[in-house]
Amino acid sequence: MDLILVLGLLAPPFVAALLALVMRREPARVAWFNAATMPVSLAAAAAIAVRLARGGEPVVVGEMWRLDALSAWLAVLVSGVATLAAALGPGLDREHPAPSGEIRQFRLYASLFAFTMLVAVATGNLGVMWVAIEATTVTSALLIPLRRTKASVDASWKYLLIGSVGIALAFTGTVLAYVDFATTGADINVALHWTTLRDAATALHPRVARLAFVFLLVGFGTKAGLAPTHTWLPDAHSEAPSPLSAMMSGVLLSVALYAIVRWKAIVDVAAGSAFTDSLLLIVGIATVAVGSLSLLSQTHFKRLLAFSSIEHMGLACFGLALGPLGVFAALLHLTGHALAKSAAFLLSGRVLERYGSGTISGAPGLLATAPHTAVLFASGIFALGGLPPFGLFLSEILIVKAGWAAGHPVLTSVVLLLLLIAFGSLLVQVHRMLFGEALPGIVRGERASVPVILLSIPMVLLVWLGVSIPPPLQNLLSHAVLVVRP
Amino acid sequence: MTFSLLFDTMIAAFAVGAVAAMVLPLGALMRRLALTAAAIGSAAALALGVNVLRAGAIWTGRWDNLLQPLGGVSLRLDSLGAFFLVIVGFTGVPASLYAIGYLRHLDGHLRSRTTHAVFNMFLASMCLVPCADNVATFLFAWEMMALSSYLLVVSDPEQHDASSAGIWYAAMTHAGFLALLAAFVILAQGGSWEFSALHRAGATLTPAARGAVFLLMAAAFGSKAGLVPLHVWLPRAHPAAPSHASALMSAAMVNLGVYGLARVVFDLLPPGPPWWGGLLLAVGVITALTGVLYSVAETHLKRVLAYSTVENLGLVFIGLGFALLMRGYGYGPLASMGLVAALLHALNHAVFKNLLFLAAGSVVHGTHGASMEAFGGLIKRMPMTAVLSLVGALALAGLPPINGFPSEWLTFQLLVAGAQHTAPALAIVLPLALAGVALVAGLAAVSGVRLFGITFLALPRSPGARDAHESAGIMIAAMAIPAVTCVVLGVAPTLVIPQLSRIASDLGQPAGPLSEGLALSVPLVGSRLWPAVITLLMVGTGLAAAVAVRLAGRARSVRIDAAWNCGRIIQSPRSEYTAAAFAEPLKRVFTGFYRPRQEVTVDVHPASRYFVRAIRLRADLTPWMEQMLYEPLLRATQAASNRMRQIHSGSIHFYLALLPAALLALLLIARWIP
Amino acid sequence: MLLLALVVLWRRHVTAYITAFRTQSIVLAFVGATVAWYGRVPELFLVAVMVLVLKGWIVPRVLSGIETRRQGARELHPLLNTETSLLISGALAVAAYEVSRPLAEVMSLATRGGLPVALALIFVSLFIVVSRREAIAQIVGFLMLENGIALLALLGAYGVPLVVELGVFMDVLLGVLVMQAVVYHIYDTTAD
Amino acid sequence: MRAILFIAGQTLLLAVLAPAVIGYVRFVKARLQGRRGAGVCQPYRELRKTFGKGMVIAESASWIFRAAPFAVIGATIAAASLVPVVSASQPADRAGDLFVLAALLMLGTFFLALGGLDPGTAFGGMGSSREMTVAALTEPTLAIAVLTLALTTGSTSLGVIAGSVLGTPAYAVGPGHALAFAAFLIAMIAETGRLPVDNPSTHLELTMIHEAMILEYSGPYLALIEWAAGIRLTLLMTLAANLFVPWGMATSLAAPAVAAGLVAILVKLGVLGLFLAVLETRVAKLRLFRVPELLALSFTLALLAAASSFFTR
Repeated sequence: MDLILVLGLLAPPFVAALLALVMRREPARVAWFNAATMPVSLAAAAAIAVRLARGGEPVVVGEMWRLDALSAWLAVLVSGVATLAAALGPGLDREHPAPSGEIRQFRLYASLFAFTMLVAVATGNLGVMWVAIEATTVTSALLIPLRRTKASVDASWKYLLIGSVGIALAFTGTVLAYVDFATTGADINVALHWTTLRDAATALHPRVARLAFVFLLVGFGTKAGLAPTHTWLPDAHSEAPSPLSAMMSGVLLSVALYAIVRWKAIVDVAAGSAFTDSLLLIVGIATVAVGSLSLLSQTHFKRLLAFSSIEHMGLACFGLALGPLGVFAALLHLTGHALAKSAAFLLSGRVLERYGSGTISGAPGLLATAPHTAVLFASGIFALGGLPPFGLFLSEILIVKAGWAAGHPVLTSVVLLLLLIAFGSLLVQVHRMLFGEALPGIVRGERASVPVILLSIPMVLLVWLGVSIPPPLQNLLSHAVLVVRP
Repeated sequence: MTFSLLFDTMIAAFAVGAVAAMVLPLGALMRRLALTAAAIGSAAALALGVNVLRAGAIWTGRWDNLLQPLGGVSLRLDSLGAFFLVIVGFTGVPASLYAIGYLRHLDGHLRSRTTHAVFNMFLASMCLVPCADNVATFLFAWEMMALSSYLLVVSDPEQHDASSAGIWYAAMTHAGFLALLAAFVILAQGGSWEFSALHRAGATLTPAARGAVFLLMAAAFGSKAGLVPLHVWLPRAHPAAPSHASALMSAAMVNLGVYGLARVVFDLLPPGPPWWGGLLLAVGVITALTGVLYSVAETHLKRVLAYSTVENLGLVFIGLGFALLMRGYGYGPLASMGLVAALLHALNHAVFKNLLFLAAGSVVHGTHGASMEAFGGLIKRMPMTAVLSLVGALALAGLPPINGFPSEWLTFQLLVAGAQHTAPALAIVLPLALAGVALVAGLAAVSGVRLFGITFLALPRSPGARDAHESAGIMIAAMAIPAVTCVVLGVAPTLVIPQLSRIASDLGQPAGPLSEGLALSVPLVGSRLWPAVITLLMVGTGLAAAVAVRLAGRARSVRIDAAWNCGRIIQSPRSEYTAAAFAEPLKRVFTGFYRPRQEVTVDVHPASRYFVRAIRLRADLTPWMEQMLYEPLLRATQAASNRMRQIHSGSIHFYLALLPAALLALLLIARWIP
Repeated sequence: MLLLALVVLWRRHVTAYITAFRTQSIVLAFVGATVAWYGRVPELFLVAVMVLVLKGWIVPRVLSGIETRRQGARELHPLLNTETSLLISGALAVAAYEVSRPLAEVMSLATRGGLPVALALIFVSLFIVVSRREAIAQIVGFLMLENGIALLALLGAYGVPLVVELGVFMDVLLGVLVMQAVVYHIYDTTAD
Repeated sequence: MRAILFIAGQTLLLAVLAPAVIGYVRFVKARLQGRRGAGVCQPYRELRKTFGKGMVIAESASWIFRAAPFAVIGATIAAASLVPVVSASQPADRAGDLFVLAALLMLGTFFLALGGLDPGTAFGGMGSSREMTVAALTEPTLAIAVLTLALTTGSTSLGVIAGSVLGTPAYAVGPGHALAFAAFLIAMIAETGRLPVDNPSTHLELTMIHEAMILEYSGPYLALIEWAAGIRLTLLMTLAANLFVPWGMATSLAAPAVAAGLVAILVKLGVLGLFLAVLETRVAKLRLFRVPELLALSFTLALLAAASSFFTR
């Protein structure tokens, strides 16, 4: 049973990638196949999640695969966003057909990208998790310069180099922890299994564990877009084709954060949670500051969204350091962020199509030209700004509450201030796009086509999340919290 | 239980309205259904509030399956909440009915969907705010209210300044929300977020923390109620919204700020030090003066009304602040008097401001103009609107026999009684407040004359005004509801006094009787107001005089002829007094406040500079509050943001260098952490 | 191996970079072999061979491929002059020793003396990546970083589990190939 | 029933007395200026004449223009009914106090101003604007004066004030009382548009306030307005007299006392009228924008009064 579930989770993107390799002739078919099969892996993830939400045993297949509540939750997010991206990626839209080369490349790398992320989530082996996350860099970097512009190539190079070096540091951390574990003289071959490590964590040496965690935090933090090593993110996310940006911003960052959380759980046991928490607090605040302060002066709307991702990652990181309630809030926050941000990026792709310009000043009067897109985009921005009835409203309140409860009133007040700045900046920027006179020659009017309907799904889910969290999700998250903070 | 039934009806009606607006085909049917639903919902809210008030009961309800992580939705309607629910419901009914006629021009537009749906959402959230019984519910309803009203503000693309107004509004209201959140978090001290629990938690709070909570709450609710200097969004946002929405924002929403603060300081928090009241009182006086001074000088019709809202909320807060002050010094009866005065004025203001904004909507609708300078002579084209506006203008001027007067009178009595019955140290400050209120009353009268006279009397000053048209019947009918109420409450304010006294005693301020029969009476200063008698006397004399003139005048000739205009043959509207001209003397008197800026450009004939072709005068007021308080903040943020932008230079080497830098830095930090 | 890294800092010539990296990888393979011999860890031989093949032969060829593709002077222009770079790397080495102290304390293996060297290598190659302007030099730096980590693993715990090791190799290979591709893109886009 | 009759009588008295007071002031003024001047009863004749005359109504005027005079007279009479004229025991206290009276006067001004705006002539607007400005700026003075009285006598009801001052004459000589009296007089002058605030006998357009406002009125309407203005003056003078120096007022509704009170009020009005006349012959009209300074002065006086009455409390 478990095997089927894991297969169902991992196979669709992998097969799609293979098809894209072999069926070079008709990429459109591949696209259809990809879009049609991704829901399967979503369904598998959902099945796993439901089972774990009911308090069931983790899904384990051999030494390699192990999904507990935390992984299941993230698997759902990853497969869900991947499904959305696959459905809206190039090759399906008859109105704006894309060159077949692009379609092939996109389907190949995007599927691989999704696959590697799912592997990183589904594996129980921290070494393999590292390998998979490193692989996400490789697979996504090639897709960024889908249309070869100087900017996109540079962005991809930055992403590749910084990402790889950073992730290498993470590997250093992994090795350090592993070395430390080896010194305890346990069975080395299962050493990097999360469960083993966690059980043996009490035997680890605190100082080494601390050392390792610093490396891990910087390393995976680079991928998670935490300050100050977030620098590759704005370029990469803004230059990438929108479906890819949606996946990167929506879930890749969460996957990297997930890696940090995994290790945190171990180091907490070894070196006490006070240490990890304070590091996360520092990094989180810095990240929120960088993200929210940058928003106002951005000139491209995709960069705007990218910096908002940074801000939200920082917020989640902040929440992770605030005890069980904070962790719950952070996970909820990441859920909402995945929905809102992926939708926003996909919508920004539509805006780009309509206006042919990525600048905010170049896309005024959106309400007049493309009402549906405009309304959805605005809802996405407001969701990201933390307004009800969207889910991020609840999670932000929870984070603030947790911050005070955890005894950090000053830091929390700083976060509140930064949240205000972020909201104001987003507001000003989105107003620049929604209102004003549309430039002459821009197509006016828009009908409620399939993409619009697809894109309104995440919004509906966000509202659902914000008004009444479905009990299964609540249980799942509570179990996930137990994984992080037993 | 009938309460629950009413509540469910209310929510259901709003939901139906919103859904109808979203799904029904565009057109008249959708408009009628959606807005009728809104009216029904408001009526239900009104009924619920009235029943709770009359029965003196408390209605509670829970929805545990909503907002679970924050402790579910819990509802509780006591007398205070019911009173404000009544205000919302009572202003909601006319606004909804009015909108049926007012928004006809939206039929077929896509945005009519959002406009009608959001309007229902707005009403629903406003009805939920006074019912909320825990922080989660309150914050959710509060922010929904903010969001929906913001959407209404920006809903009209023809309004060119709607966008900036929306930004001001949303940014400030979000700031208020965050302050609110912080205050609640401090108050809860990590405990439960039920109001009952907060009530208990408040007792264990340190005085400093209490002060912090109070200040945060005062800032948050005060900004919603338009307290100076947090009022700057109000005169921008209220006029930008479509009139049926501004009527609700100015009449209902701002009062929910009053509700919030009253709930906190009289219910959740334990009695605080007197400086709380002192602060509110001072701010209230300043607010009232600022508001009335701007409303006298402003020429944009709806902005005049918005500033008058600021003024009246200032008066309400004078009552609240006075009550707090007196409670702080232990003068129980005075405190309850203050509370009653505040609530009464809140109600009165809600009613007449509702009327005035709807009337302003008709004027704007009928003339397609927004500035009072472009109106004039409308009384002949829009007779009904004119009559109703006259009632509103009298109320706004705080004159008998309309409802603006009794609450103002009570406020006067309040301050006199306070000055008389308290220790000199405290009493010495009250005369200043009294003088302030008196000046406010006087200037309000000027504002009332100006509002009605310049808009409706004399000759039309623009083509739009020349062929203005009267509004549809349903709009007139809708406006008639608050208009009649204005008169009723003006003649018999005592109808509501007992309820208000009970609210005061429910809030721990048992009140002495403030009414005898149909007369307000303040035993503390042995003064009474019996509006019915005075009205009777006035009307009687007036009618008698009219009859006398009629009888005596049968033989007399009445000639209709051109007005004497200092020898000019034809009378042209150009020689009329305009809104700006009317305010000129006051502008001169209060130059220090207005800081007027003028530039005169004289366009002379090329041949000789003695032949003047045209003289242009541009005059406006310096918005010094914005310049002093807000622009520095905005500049600072912008600067920080630009700095950030420079940091992200794009140099890969710098980016890479950050990696080892971060690593070493964290390693260092890691050493310090125990 | 640290010396080889320093060599890279000192030399200016691309081919020198590549040879330095090649020799470094060979030395790494050799170290791996010795550790395998003394530590009685058979699968390390396999790893050593893979290192030899992959990093000692394939990757350098890819690099020279990039090199030949790249127009312009053979000279490389570091951001900092040689002296400062050497000094900084010295400082980094010291930092590495300082950092690795807790590690050395808890270690019981005979090879623990090498750990600081490994960390130093990591830091220095990090510095190379930062301080070199040309893409190829940065790649070399990155690869040396990988070497350093591998060394750390070797000396610290006689290598990480095989499956992880394989994954790492795959990533390195893919990474280099992708880097190559992107660098070609860069050359293309900058050419026109 | 008796109370109602009494109030009616008092009000009627004020109303009937009003033209005489105007005439008296004019007469004294004329004498002081060395003219013979018209008799005290001249205003009655004028009123009758204007009442009989035909009307010219501006074609641009609306029903407001026609309604305003009746509103004005209604409000003024209502205000007059609150004033204790001959007796300190004032049944009308049950209906309203000094604030109500001020509000009613303001109501009259309100409609007068509307009537001035209605025809749409330049002067009407000018007059309305200025009249309203002055009225608005007078309010604080009145309020503080009322407060002072309330502080000393413990109530804002006119009868009570008069009564308690009557009861304890010490109040009347207190510094607060005197200052308040001065302030009240200035406010009264401003409210009734006498010199130096406004010149009731000017018809030079640019200096007019009140006259400019009613420029368009003629015939019965004009008569009503003039009459209302007279009542306004009289009632304010009566107020000044009876609140600050209530001696001679009756304390009951008994006939002899009332008669005495009647005599007393006539005397007091005579004195006040004399003062007014003297003042108007001595001072020249202020520039409009100097008027606020005068009002500021009166306001300061009132504040001082209030403050000092705290310490004498």
